[in-house]
Amino acid sequence: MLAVKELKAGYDKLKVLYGVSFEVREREILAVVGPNGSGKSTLLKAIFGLATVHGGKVVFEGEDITGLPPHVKAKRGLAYLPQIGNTFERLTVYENLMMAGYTLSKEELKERMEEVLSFLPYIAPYLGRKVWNLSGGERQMVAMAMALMRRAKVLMIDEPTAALAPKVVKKLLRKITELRDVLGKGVILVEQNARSALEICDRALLLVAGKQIFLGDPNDLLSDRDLARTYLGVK
Amino acid sequence: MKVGLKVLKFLPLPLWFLALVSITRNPIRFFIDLASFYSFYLMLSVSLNLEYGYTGIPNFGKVMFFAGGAFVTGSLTARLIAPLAGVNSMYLANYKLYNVIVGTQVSTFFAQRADIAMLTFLLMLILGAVVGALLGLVASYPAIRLREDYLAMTLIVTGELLRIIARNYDPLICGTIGVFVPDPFRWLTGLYHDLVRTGVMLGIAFSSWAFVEALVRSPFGRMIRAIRENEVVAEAFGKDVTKVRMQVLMVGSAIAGVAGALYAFYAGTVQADDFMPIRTFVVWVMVILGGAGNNAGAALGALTYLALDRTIVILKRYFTTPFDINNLSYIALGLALVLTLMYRPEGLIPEKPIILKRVRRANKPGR
Amino acid sequence: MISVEVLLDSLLFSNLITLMAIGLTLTYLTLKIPNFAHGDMATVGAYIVLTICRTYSLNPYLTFPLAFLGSGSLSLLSYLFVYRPLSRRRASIVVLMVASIALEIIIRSALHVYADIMSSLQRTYYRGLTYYVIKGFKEGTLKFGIYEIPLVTITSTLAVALITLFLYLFLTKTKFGIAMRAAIENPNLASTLGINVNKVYSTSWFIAGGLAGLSGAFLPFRIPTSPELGWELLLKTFAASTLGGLESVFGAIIGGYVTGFAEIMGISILSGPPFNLSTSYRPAIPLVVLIVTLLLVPRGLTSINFGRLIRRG
Amino acid sequence: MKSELDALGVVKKFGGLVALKGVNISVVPSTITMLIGPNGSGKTTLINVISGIYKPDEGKVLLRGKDITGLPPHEVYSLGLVRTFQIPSPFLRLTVLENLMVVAKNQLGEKPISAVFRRRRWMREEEELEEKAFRVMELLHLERLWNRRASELSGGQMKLLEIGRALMSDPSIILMDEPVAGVNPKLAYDIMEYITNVRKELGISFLIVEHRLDIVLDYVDYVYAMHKGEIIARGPPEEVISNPSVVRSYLGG
Repeated sequence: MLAVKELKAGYDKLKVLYGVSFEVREREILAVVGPNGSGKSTLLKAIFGLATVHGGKVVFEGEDITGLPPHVKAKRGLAYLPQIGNTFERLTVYENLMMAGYTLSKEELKERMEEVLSFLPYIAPYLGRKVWNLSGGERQMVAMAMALMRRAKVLMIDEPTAALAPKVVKKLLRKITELRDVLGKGVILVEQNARSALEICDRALLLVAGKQIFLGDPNDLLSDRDLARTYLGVK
Repeated sequence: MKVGLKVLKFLPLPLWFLALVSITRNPIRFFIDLASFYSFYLMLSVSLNLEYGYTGIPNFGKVMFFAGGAFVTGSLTARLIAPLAGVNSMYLANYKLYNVIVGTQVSTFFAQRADIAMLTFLLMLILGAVVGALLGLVASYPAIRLREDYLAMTLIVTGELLRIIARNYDPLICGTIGVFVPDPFRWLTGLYHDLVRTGVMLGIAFSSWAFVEALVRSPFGRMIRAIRENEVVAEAFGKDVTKVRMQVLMVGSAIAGVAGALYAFYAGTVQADDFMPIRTFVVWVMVILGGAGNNAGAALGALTYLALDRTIVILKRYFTTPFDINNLSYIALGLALVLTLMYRPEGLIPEKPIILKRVRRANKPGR
Repeated sequence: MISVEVLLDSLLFSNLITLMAIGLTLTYLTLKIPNFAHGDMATVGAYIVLTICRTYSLNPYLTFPLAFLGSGSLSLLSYLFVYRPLSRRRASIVVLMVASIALEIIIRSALHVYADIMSSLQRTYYRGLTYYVIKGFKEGTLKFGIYEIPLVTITSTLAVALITLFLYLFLTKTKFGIAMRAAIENPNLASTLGINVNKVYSTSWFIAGGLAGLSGAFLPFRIPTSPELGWELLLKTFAASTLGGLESVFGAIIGGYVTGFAEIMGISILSGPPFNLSTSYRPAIPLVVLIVTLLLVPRGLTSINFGRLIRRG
Repeated sequence: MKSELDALGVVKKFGGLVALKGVNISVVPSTITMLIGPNGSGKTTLINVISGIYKPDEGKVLLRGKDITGLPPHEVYSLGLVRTFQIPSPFLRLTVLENLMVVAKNQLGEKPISAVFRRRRWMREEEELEEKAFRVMELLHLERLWNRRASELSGGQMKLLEIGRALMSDPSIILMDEPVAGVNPKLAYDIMEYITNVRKELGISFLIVEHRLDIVLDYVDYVYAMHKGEIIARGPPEEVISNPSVVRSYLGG
C-alpha cells in the first residue's frame, strides 16, 4: 500500500537519513526501531512531507506522492501521529473528533463517530472534557481516534508509549494490533521501547545512524545476537 | 570601478536636493535647515541602529530619550543662568508666565558672554547625555525581562506617560505653553550665527556617528551581533548578555539625549507635543529603509527621509490643498516602510560582515 | 463620593474599550503580534457613520452595520496584503509590529486628510465631530426613577452583552468557530485535517476590525471624534488586553472593564480632595495600568492562579 | 587523583517531574568520558545543570574542586568549562572567523569605552586571536571558508564550527551534546579522531553525550549510563554496554 524507495532526508542542509526502502501492506504492522538520533522520527516526517526530502520516492497506492503537501497526503488516507501536538489540547474530545471529520457531512460525522467510539470505548466517557485534562494514554487514544475519523488507510505512529505507565502501554499496544486485525489498517510504529514493538509487529526495520541495517522478521532481529549488539552500537 | 558604480546608485539623492534648492527662494537657508535637521536625525537613527540593527533590542521608545535631553535643556538652561544674568527673581518665581522674558534676558546675556554661553551649551549637552543614559538604564529593566511585543508596548507607553506628565506638570517645561530656550550662539550674528551653530551640530552628529561606527567595528560590535543572533549561545560562551544590553541602551540613549538637547537649542523652545510617538517611527523608517545593521544605511535612511520631508515642506509653499499637506508626507513614509519590509527587507544598504583584521586577509584564500 | 453619573460614564467607556480589546485579542491570537493599527479601525468606523449621517440624515444606529463592514474589510485587507505575506516569509515579530505601525500611520494620516476635506466642505473647521455637531442628533435618555440613563449607555452595554454571547456560541457551538479555535492552537494539525487556516485567520481579522468599527461608531454620541482618537484608544486597549492576558477573549472583557472603570472612576477620585490632581492626567491612568501589569504580571490577570493564592494566603 | 569535574548528588525537578534523582559523575583530567542513555533519561538536563543554564534543586557541581553550583553560564565559561549544542547553533550572520574570535575570553575590545579609545591595544589582541582562529580552522579544514557567513555552511561544517568555537576559549573541559549526530560516518570518525588528538596534545577533558555508540565508543575512556534520571552503570566501555540493565534500558525489555 505504502512503499518508500531509497528515501534520503533531513532538515534543510542537515542529512539524517541515508537511503531507506521498505513497504507496508494492508493488515501489517511495521516496527521501526533503532537508537536515539538514528532518524526514526525523521523517517515519518519525511514520508508525510514535514522534513526535507533530498532524494528517493514515497509511493502510496501506486502513486508517487513524494512532493505533495501534508494536507493532501492526509486526504489520500495517510495519517501521521507525532509524539506531541497530535491533538488540540484546548478543545474537548468531542470537538477534536469533530475537527478530524471537518470535511464530512453531518450524518457522516455522526456515523463515523459512533464507529470510532465503538472501536475505542475508553474515550467515550471523556467526550466533553478538554484534552489537556486527559492522561498521556488517553491522549494517544484521542489522536488515534482522530486518524480513524478520517478513515486513514496507513497510520504512522511516533513513540506512542513514551512516558506511559506499563499498564497503559499494554492497553495501547493491544489497540494498535486491533487496528491491524480488526480494521485491517497498515501501521508504521516507531518505538523507543523496542522489545514490545517487536513482539506485536509483522516486520521490523532497524535504523542506525540514518542507515537501514535490517528489514525482515522481528524474531530474526531478536534472536540475532550480533544485530542486537549492533543495535546497541558495538562493533 | 566597482566603488564608482556604488556611488552612482545614490546619486539621485543629491540631485534631488539640488532640484529642491533650485526652486527655493533662499538656498543657504535651505541647506542650513537641512543640515540641522540631519544632525538630530542622524544621531537618532545611528543610535537606534546600534540598539536594534546590531544588538536586536527593539527600542520603540526612542522619542522618550530624545525628549529627556530636550526637557532637561528646556527646563534648566534659562533658570540656571538667570541669577548670573541678573534676571528679576520675581520672574523666576512665576516661571510659567514669564519664561519668555527670562529666556530673552538670558539670551541677551549670552550675546555679551560667549564663554559662559558655550560652557552652558556644553554643560547641557553633558546633562542631556546623562539624563538619556539614566533613562536608558531604567528602560533596560523591562528590555531584559520582557518579550518583544510586550517591550514595544511598555516603551511606547512610557514615552507617552513622560509626555503627558510634561504637558501637565508645569514646573518642568511650563506645561502646555512650552518653554523658551535661550540661544547660546547669540554672540554671533547673521549668517555666521547660523553657519557656526549648524556646523557645531553637524560636528557633534558626525562624532556620534563615528563613535558608534568605531564601537561596532570592534570586538564589542562582534559581541553584540552575536547576542542578536543567539542570546543563549552567547551566554554559554561567556558573554554577560544582561550587562551588554544595558550598556548598549545607555550608549544609544545618551546619544538620543544629546540630540534632544541640540534640538531644544535649535528650536528655541520645547513643547511636550513635539515628542509624539510618531517621531520614534520616523527614526524606525530611517533605519529600516537604510538597512538595519549598517551605519551607512542609517545615515542614508535619515537623508532619504529628509529629502521626502523637505519636498513636502516646499510643496506646501506652492500649492494650497484643502488638507494639511504634512499628512501626505506621513502616508508616503508609511508606504515606504511597508514596501521596504515587503520587497527589500534588508534595506537600501544591506548588512555586511565586518572584517576587523587586515594582516592575514591578503594571503588567505576563499574570498 | 462616586456619583451615579460617574458609574454610568465608566460603564459606557468600558463598553467601548471592551469591544476594542476583544478585537485586539482575536488578532493577537492569530499572528501573535499586537496590532498597532487596531485603534484606527475604530476611527474609520466613526467616520463612516459620521459621513453617512451627514449626507443622508439617518439615525446613527441604522448605519452601525456599515461601520462594522467597513472597518472589518479594512482590517481584513491589511491582513491579506501585509501581515500574511510577511508572516509567510517568517518575518520576525519586530518586523510585523513595525509593519502594523506603518499601517497605523498611513490610516491615521489618510483620516486626517479626509477629516480636513470634510470640515472644509462643511465650513466648520471644527475638528471634534459628534452626531450633535453634524446633524443635531441628541442622545436620548431613559428614566429609571430618579435616574436618567443615557440611551447610548444602554445600547452599548447591550451590544457588548450580545457580542459576548454571540462569540461564545460561535466559538463553542459552530463547526467553523471550533475550527477557529483549533487553527489558532495548532495551525499545522488543523491544516492536515482539511481546515482552511487562511480562511479562519481572515475571519478573525474581519471580526476584530468590525468590532473596533462598532466601538468607533458609538464614539460620536459622546466623545468629539478626531483622527487622533484611534491612537489614544489603542493605548487604552493595549492596557485592557494585556491585563486580560492577551490570549483570552474572556480575559479581554475583564481587562476592558477594569481599565475603563479605573480611568473614569480613578480620575474622578484623584481630581477631588485630597489629591486635587488636574483632570488632564486622565489619559495617564490606563498607561500606568499597562506598565504596572507588564512589569508585575506580564501574562495578565488570567495567568494568576487565584486558587493557589487563596490557599497560600 | 584530583578530578576535573564532579557532579555530586545532583537533583533537578521540573514541577512534579524529577529529571535528575541524585546523579554523581566525575571526569578524570585528560580523558574522554561518555554519557549514554535513552531519550528522556536526563542527559541533556545534566549538561544544562553543569553548564549553569539550570540551577540544581540539590547537590553540587565542582570544577577542579571549586564549587560552581548555580553560577550563571557566562561565569562557568570563564572558569574553563565550555559546551557545544545538540543542534549546531553558530551565530548565523557572523562569518566563520568572527564566530571563532567572538568567543575568546576577556577581550579588552569588548568593553565599550576601550573598544573606541584603546583601539591599538586590542588590535594586538586581535592579531593573536586571529592567528589562533586560523590554527583551529586549519585543524578542522574550515580555513577556506573563513570569510563565509555561518548561515552558508553545510550541516556538517556547522558541527565542525561548533567544535572549533569550543576550542577557541582554551577550555579545560568541553561538554559535547551529540557531536556526531546527523553527520556522515566519515566525518563522524574524523571528528572523533580530532577530539582524541586535542585530548592528547592539549590535555583537555571531554564529557560527551552521544547515541551513536558504534562510532564513539572506541574512542572513550569511561562511560556512564543513565536511565530515568539515575546512573545505572559506570565503568570502561566494554563493561558498561554488556551490563544487563543497560541492555534492557536501551532495548526496552
